[in-house]
Order: sequence, then C-alpha cells, then structure tokens
Amino acid sequence: MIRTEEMLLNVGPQHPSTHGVLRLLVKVDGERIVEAEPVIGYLHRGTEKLAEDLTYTQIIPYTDRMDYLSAMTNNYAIVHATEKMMGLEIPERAEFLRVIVMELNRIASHLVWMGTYLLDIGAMSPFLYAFRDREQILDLFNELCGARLTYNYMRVGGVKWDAPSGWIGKVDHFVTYLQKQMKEYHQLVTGNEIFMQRTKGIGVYDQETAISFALSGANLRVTGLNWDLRKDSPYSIYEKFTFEVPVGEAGDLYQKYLCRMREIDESLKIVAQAVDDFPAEGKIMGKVPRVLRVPEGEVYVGIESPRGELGCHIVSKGKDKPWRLKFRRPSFYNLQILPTLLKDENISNLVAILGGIDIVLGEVDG
Amino acid sequence: MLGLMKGLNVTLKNMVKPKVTYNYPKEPLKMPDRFRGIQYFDPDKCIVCNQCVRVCPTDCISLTGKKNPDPEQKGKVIDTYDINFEICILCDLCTEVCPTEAVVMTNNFELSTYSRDELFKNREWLFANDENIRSENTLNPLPAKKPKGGSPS
Amino acid sequence: MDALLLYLGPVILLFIVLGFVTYAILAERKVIGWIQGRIGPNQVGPWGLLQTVADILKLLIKEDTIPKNADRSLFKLAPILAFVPSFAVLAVMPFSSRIQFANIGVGLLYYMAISSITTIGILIGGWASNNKYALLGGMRSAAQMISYEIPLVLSVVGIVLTVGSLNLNEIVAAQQKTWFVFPQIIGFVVFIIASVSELNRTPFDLPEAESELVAGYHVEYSGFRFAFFMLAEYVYIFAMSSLTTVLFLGGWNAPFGLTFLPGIVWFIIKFALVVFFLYWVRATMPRIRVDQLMQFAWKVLLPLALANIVITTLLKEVPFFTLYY
Amino acid sequence: MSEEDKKPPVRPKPAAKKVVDEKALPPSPKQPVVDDLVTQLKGKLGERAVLEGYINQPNDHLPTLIISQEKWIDVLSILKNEPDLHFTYLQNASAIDYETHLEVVFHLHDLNRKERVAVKVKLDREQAVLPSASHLFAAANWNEREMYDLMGIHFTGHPELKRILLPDEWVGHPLRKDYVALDKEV
Repeated sequence: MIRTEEMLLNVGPQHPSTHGVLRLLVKVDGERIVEAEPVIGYLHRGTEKLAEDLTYTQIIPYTDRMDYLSAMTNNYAIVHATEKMMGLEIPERAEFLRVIVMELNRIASHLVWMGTYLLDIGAMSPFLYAFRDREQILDLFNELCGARLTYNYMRVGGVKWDAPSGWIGKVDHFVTYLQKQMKEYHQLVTGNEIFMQRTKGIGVYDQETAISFALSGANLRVTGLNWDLRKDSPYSIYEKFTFEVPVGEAGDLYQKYLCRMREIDESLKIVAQAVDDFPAEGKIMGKVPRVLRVPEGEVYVGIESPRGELGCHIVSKGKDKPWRLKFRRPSFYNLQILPTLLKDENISNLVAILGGIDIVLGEVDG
Repeated sequence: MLGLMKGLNVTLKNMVKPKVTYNYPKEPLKMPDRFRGIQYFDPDKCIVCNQCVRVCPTDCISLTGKKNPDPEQKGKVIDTYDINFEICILCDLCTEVCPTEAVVMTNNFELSTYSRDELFKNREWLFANDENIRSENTLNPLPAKKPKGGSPS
Repeated sequence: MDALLLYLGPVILLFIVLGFVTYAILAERKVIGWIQGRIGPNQVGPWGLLQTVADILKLLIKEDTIPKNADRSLFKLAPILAFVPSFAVLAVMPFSSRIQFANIGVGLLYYMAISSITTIGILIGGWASNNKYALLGGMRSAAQMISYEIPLVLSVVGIVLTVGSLNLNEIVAAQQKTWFVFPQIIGFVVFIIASVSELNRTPFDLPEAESELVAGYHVEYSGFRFAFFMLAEYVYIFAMSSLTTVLFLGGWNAPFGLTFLPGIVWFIIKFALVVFFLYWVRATMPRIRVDQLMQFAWKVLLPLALANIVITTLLKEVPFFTLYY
Repeated sequence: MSEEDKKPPVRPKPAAKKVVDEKALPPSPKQPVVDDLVTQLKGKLGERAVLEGYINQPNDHLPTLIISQEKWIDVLSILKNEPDLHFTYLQNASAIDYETHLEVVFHLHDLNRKERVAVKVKLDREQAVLPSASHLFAAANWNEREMYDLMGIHFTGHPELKRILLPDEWVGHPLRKDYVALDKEV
C-alpha cells in the first residue's frame, strides 16, 4: 500500500459542526482519520469554584448556564441534592410543575439535537422545523418563569412561580401539536435513504465499552441497556407516570437518532399524564427556612438529563454555602469516547459521530 | 427513493404554510408579564435593607444609603443605586427578595449600546425605566404593609 | 448590423446571465426561506429585491486579501478559470429557434468538454489557498466531478443515438412530438442526479460541505474573487438547467400544442421549473458521504447509463418503439 | 474559612459520618451490605485495606468505604472485577479539599443489581499522589485529568496527565481552598 503523508487538521474551536467551542486535533491521512484528540476548556467558567462562595439559591442561576439547552434539569439537580440533604418535603403541585417543565425541556433539547444533527449531516430544513417547534416550548417557559433559556425556575423546596392561568391548557395543546409534528419529522428524516446511509452502522460501540466510558442517556441505551434514572432510581414523582425507556440494539447513529426521537414521544406521554393529573390547587413552596443551612454531610444524586446522568455532589460543612460542589456533567463523560470512535473513520463521519454524542460545550467545560 | 420523495413532499407542504418569523425590530416583541427584563427602581420605596445586594449572584448591584433628611423619620433613604448590566444576568433574585418592591422587573430587554460604560445604569436611569413593569414581583413581602404581595401560592 | 450583433450579442447575454444570477440567488433564498417557515430577505428594496445587489456591492468594496503563504498567481487565476468555462458553454445553447450564438455540429460535446475545465479552477483554488480545508475540498471536487462526468455524458448518449446528431438544435427539433424525458426516463434520472452533482449542490455539495469543511475550496477567498466562484456556480445552474430543458424537456417546443405562447416563454417556464427543483432538493436532502458518493457514481449510475444505451439501441429496432427512439 | 483554621482536628473525620453519629439515626437497612463489603475486602487485601465502612444515610443509604491509599487500585479492581460485586460503572468522581487533607471519591454503580457504593481515599495535601484507575475505568481518564487540573492530585501511571479545562500554562489548582487567584477582579 502506498503511504501518504499525514496531515494535522485543526477542527475548531471555531468550526460550524463542533457545537460551540470544542477543538479537535485530527491527524488525517487523506480523508481517513488516524487519530483525534479533543481539546476542551474553552468555555470553562469555574462554576464549581464560584459555587463555593455562593449560597444555594445563588447557585441556581449558575446551573442554568451549564447545559444551556436543558436548564430546567440542571436547576433540578442542584435543588434536588440540596433538598435531599435537608430532608425537605416538596408539595405535590410543585413536583408536578417540575416534572412538566423538565420533560418539556427534554423535548426542547432533543429537538435542537435533531435539528443540529441533520444540519451537520447537511440537511437544512429539519433544523428550522425543529427550532420552530422548540420555540413553542420556549414561549411556554417564558410565560411561566420569564426567561427563554436561563430559567432560574426551581427553588430549594419548590418552584418559584405557579402556573399562570391557562398555562396547563397550553401545554396540553402543545402536546397534541407536537405529536402531529413528530409524524412529519419521521416522514422528512427517518425514512430518508441518504440519512440512513449516513448513519446506519456508523459509530458503533458495544455495551461493555459504553459502561467502561460511563456513558449515559441515549448514548448508553443505544447499546441495548435499559438504563434510565427516572426508572432505575426514581426521583421526584416519576413513579406516578407510565412511560417506556427506548432502547436501541445496534449501537449505531441511526439507533441513537431513533432512541432520541422515541424519547420525545415518551416525554410527551409523561407531560400528557402530568397535565391530566395536575392538582387543582396546592402550595408550590414547601416549608423552607429563610436562610438555607444544609446540615453537615455529603450527598450525590444523579438525575436523567436529556444528555444522560446529571449528577450533583454536594459536600457541606453546615454553612449556607456548599463546601464543595461537583457536577457530574454527562457531556463531559460522553465526549471521552470520541477518540476511540473516530479512529479510522472518514472525515465526513467525524461530524456525524460527534453530533451523535450530543454534547453541550457549556456542560463539557463546566 | 420513496423516503426522499416523502421528504420532498413534506418540504413542499411546508412552503405554503404560514410563516413563523417575527418582524422584529420593526414590530416590538410582546413579552409575557413574567418576563425578566431590565429592572425598574423606585427610590421612594427603597428602605436600604441591602438584601438585593447580598442575594445578587454576580455582585452587580451596588447601593449607598444616607440618613433620612426628614428628622421625624427613622432609618435611611437611598442615595445611590447602580446596576452593572455588563454582569447582571437578570436572574430575578433581587426582585424576589426586595420586601417593598422597590426594585422590580420590567418587560424591556433592549440593552445594546456602543460602549460598555453605558451599561452601568444608575438610580436615575433605572427610575426612568418605568414602562411595562411586571405585576408580580416579590416573594418576600413586608409582613404588615403588604398582606398579599406577589406570593404566587 | 450582423457584425454589431456578433459583438453586442454576447454582451447582452452576459448581462442577462448576471441578472439571472442576481435573482437566482434571491429566489433561492426566498424559496428555501418559505420552505423553512421563514420569509427570506425582505429588508433591501421591496420584497428584498435589491438584496443580492447589496451583497455584490459589499463583496466588491471588500478588501482583497490573499493569504500570506498562498501561491499568489494561481490563487488569482483560479476564480477566472472557474468562471470562464461556465459562460463559454452558453454559446451553444438554443434558447429558442432563433436565439442561439453558435449552432455547431458537436454542441453537446462542446458543452461537456468545456464545463470540465471548471474542475481545474476549483482544484487550483483549493490547492493555492494553502489551507487544509480548501485542499480537502479541492480534492473532493476533482474526484467528484471526474466521477460524475462519465454517467452524465453516458446518460445523454441515448438521445444522441435517437436523434443521430450532437447538434442541440436538432435535438430540440426531434422532440416536437415527444419529449425525451419519457422514452429516455432512465437517462433523465441519471442525468438529473449527475448534473446536481456536477453543480456541487446538495445532496452532493461535498467540495464546500460547510458542516465538515467550513467552506471547502473557497474558504480563503473573499471579496471579488469569492464572488467569481459564486458567479460560476450560479451560471452553471443557468447552463445546466438550460441543457436539461433542451435535452429532455423539449426546449422551446410548446407542450400539448399550446403554441399561443412564443417558444422562448416555454423555454423560460421549463427552465424555471428545473431551477426550482434544484432549490427544492437543496432544502430537503442531507449530504451524501464522500465514499458513498463515489460508489454511487461507479456502481449505480454508470451501469444504469450503460443499460440505457443498450435499451435505446435495442428498442430502436423494435417496430412500435422506433417511433420514439 | 477562618473558623476551621482555629480548631485543628487531630484526626480528620469524614464529614458524613458525623451526621450519622450526632443524630443517632436508626440502623440502616443497607448496613449488612457495607459490612459484607468490608469483610470481603479485608479478607482479600488485609486488615489495613479498608479504614472505615459506613452508610451515608441522607444519600439514600449509600454504602461508603474509606480505603487506604496503598490499596486504592486493588480495591477498585476487586469492586469492578468480582462477579458478585461487578461495580463496572463509574458514576462520578470527585475530589474534595478538606483543608486538612484531600479526598477522592468514586461513586461506583452496578447497573445490573442497581447497587451503588462510594469509595473514598484520603490524601496528603502536600503530596497528593494516587495511582491512576484509568486502565480499570475508561471514564476515569478525563476525570483524573480534571482532578489533577483543578485539585492538583497526581495520578501515577496515567496515560496523559495534563491540564484539561485550564490552559497548560496555568499556575495553581483552583479548587484548592488556599488557591489565590492572580487577578482579584476575575
């Protein structure tokens, strides 16, 4: 075989398909990737360090900015960990609101993933359709908590705002609307032969590798493992709802796509159930002391964010500020497998595989 | 081929659907009431309790009080009140703790300027920003004066 | 008078083509915008009609930058080499029974031959930029254009066999009864796919695949030189749509005997439909992968095109079909 | 911060354990699990391998082990490879600066049995050295780089121990409690 000279290609930090400021040092031989090394940290803001000087309430807006596509789950991670340490009771209405917004946020996040993924692969329109539908979720959030991305909605002990009048009806309406839209997505994307060719059998890894790299979310489920923290270590009121955990078999990109699309369907089911059972009235804040002092100790809780297991590890020394706050950021864990997957792949597959992992750089870099 | 045809059909159908874009900035965007925009500050209501400064996660608020000029009254009145919108993240915590609704959110969000210095807003500017004020604000009302407040439960 | 027309004609055509490019770009943005639930450009001029004019003006007054380590002379040559053939191929295009610049015997061959020169321009541009993305884009472009030229040429051999001429006028004249799109349906499909690929448009826009190679071969170009690459791309859309109309859609011939409209109007209508189809495809499809692209050309399109030739030659001898072949 | 400085503890105790002691919670249902783990590990690696085993009650009765620094890798390897333990999933890896010492916590998970365990190791602040677990858990690779970067723990045998989130030329390890930022304003 003829040996050709290898070339070092610097992909990012400003590149259309690195979803932010990820930089990849790629050694290529022609269009074949010999080696790829992710360089991260361009968006590191030191959230964990900053949190040591902030009260628990003040940390919540900071978590909005980690995984900025699903800030609600981030909010929940920190308040959930704090509540667990303080042993607080959360009113039912607040839990319902939390579940509704978290699942809506999961849908919004998966829609963005679907759109940007198709954009990476070269199709333009699904991106705008996905954003069009996500816009409705953002409008709902805007009405509920006054912001479209950085919600700062949850509080230790409950949520900040009650649902405005008519909001629940709008959510219900949206569920019906999106269920109809999903059919359109399947027509446009799922059956598309070019899309199948680009994704089937690409970026495959087995279950053992996935567990070793501690992948989570759709990245883990696509290998056939039924693992969803909403089911396997239930938090909030997820036990009340019936939903399935979509699982793939082949572990390739197409299955990942299907998994995420079915997760949208399942989330819609949860939202629909939560809207039906929504308590007519009730408090949205539990009994919480004015100054939050978390008892001494440590706690780690993981929740299922759209990207995987979002964990929050709090070490407290009994003050109103955490002694150490550590987030298990799913994108950070999921990105680690990238060099393994990219070896001996084509450059065109680089963006497809990277997009399939679904990273948010704000989360990778903390 | 069939999948591609279906896709072409979807895009063609979407071509005649109504468009979803806004004609912004020609038509201003109407934000819902709870929208967290630039704060309005009412110096008369402020009791210089310093809660907003303490709760601010980015330390963007600075205020000074002075003795009440009216010798009859006790307590302090506000002297200067500045919010640095270079670092303010509009997180709503200051309005949440303010017991007198002296600092409240408005629905205005347009802050772009040609100079960073202009993002440093003082008491007069914040007082002049009196349009589209949000109706519900504090979660921390003064117990006696405001029995219902904005508590949303 | 004739001499005047000889020199003035091409100038007029150039302006028509420039006008087409200006509004083709606008139309593309509008059409894709509508498909995506947007309005498209609407700020410059009424309905955004002056948007492209403004864009071109911006490109013209932009600073002319050449990367420090680029090969300066080749860098400057590349856009010209890409653009000139795109305009030169229009010479043989019969827009109506009277409007044509050069009625040469090997019109079709001339088109195919001249249009391949653009590949060299793109390759040179990619190489001279001294940028890795541009190089990859240039290499992809060369591989793709060469691979797809073969099915493109072979797909029209069926027509040539039927008509017995390479002259484009005669090809149009032969379609007075039936357009070739019906008897030559296999050839048509292969031709459309190969021509989209020749145009470097979605789903075959690999040389400039923006999500992989940022902008591909023209990543280092800006200002006027970039405008030339864009111009070449859109003039080719003009040329290729014209060629499709001429070869398969009956050129200026009116369908169903609707001759109350002049031939040129029918030509424009058919031509516009082809252009719209290109936009429509662009708004729908994802990008094919580079190795699949090669496989598709050699393993699918080429056998299909060859089969089409065989079928045409066979059917030419079958009594009933002789009418159509 | 100053309060902690005033009372130098003679023997560093894990923060979580105090809660259990002070409040005198009822014995946890998970107590046998942790006892079993401790006996198993002590039996295999000697008495000094596990310094302490307790239940972190507020955290859903999480069995927690404190491992001696020397046996860290051996313990992790047993936890991962023993068929009846099978803690193959590295759920979380944190490092904590307690000012008196550093602590590394790995939260391990067995996805089949849905069992969790937290293993901790205490390190000297001045000489924070720990053998790398990246050959056991592929996920530990970046986590250890992150801990090195932000907490200054050196992992011996790590394939590529360099800064991950901060620039290579950064001075100091920001998550240490005595870290002084160069620029106060930032």
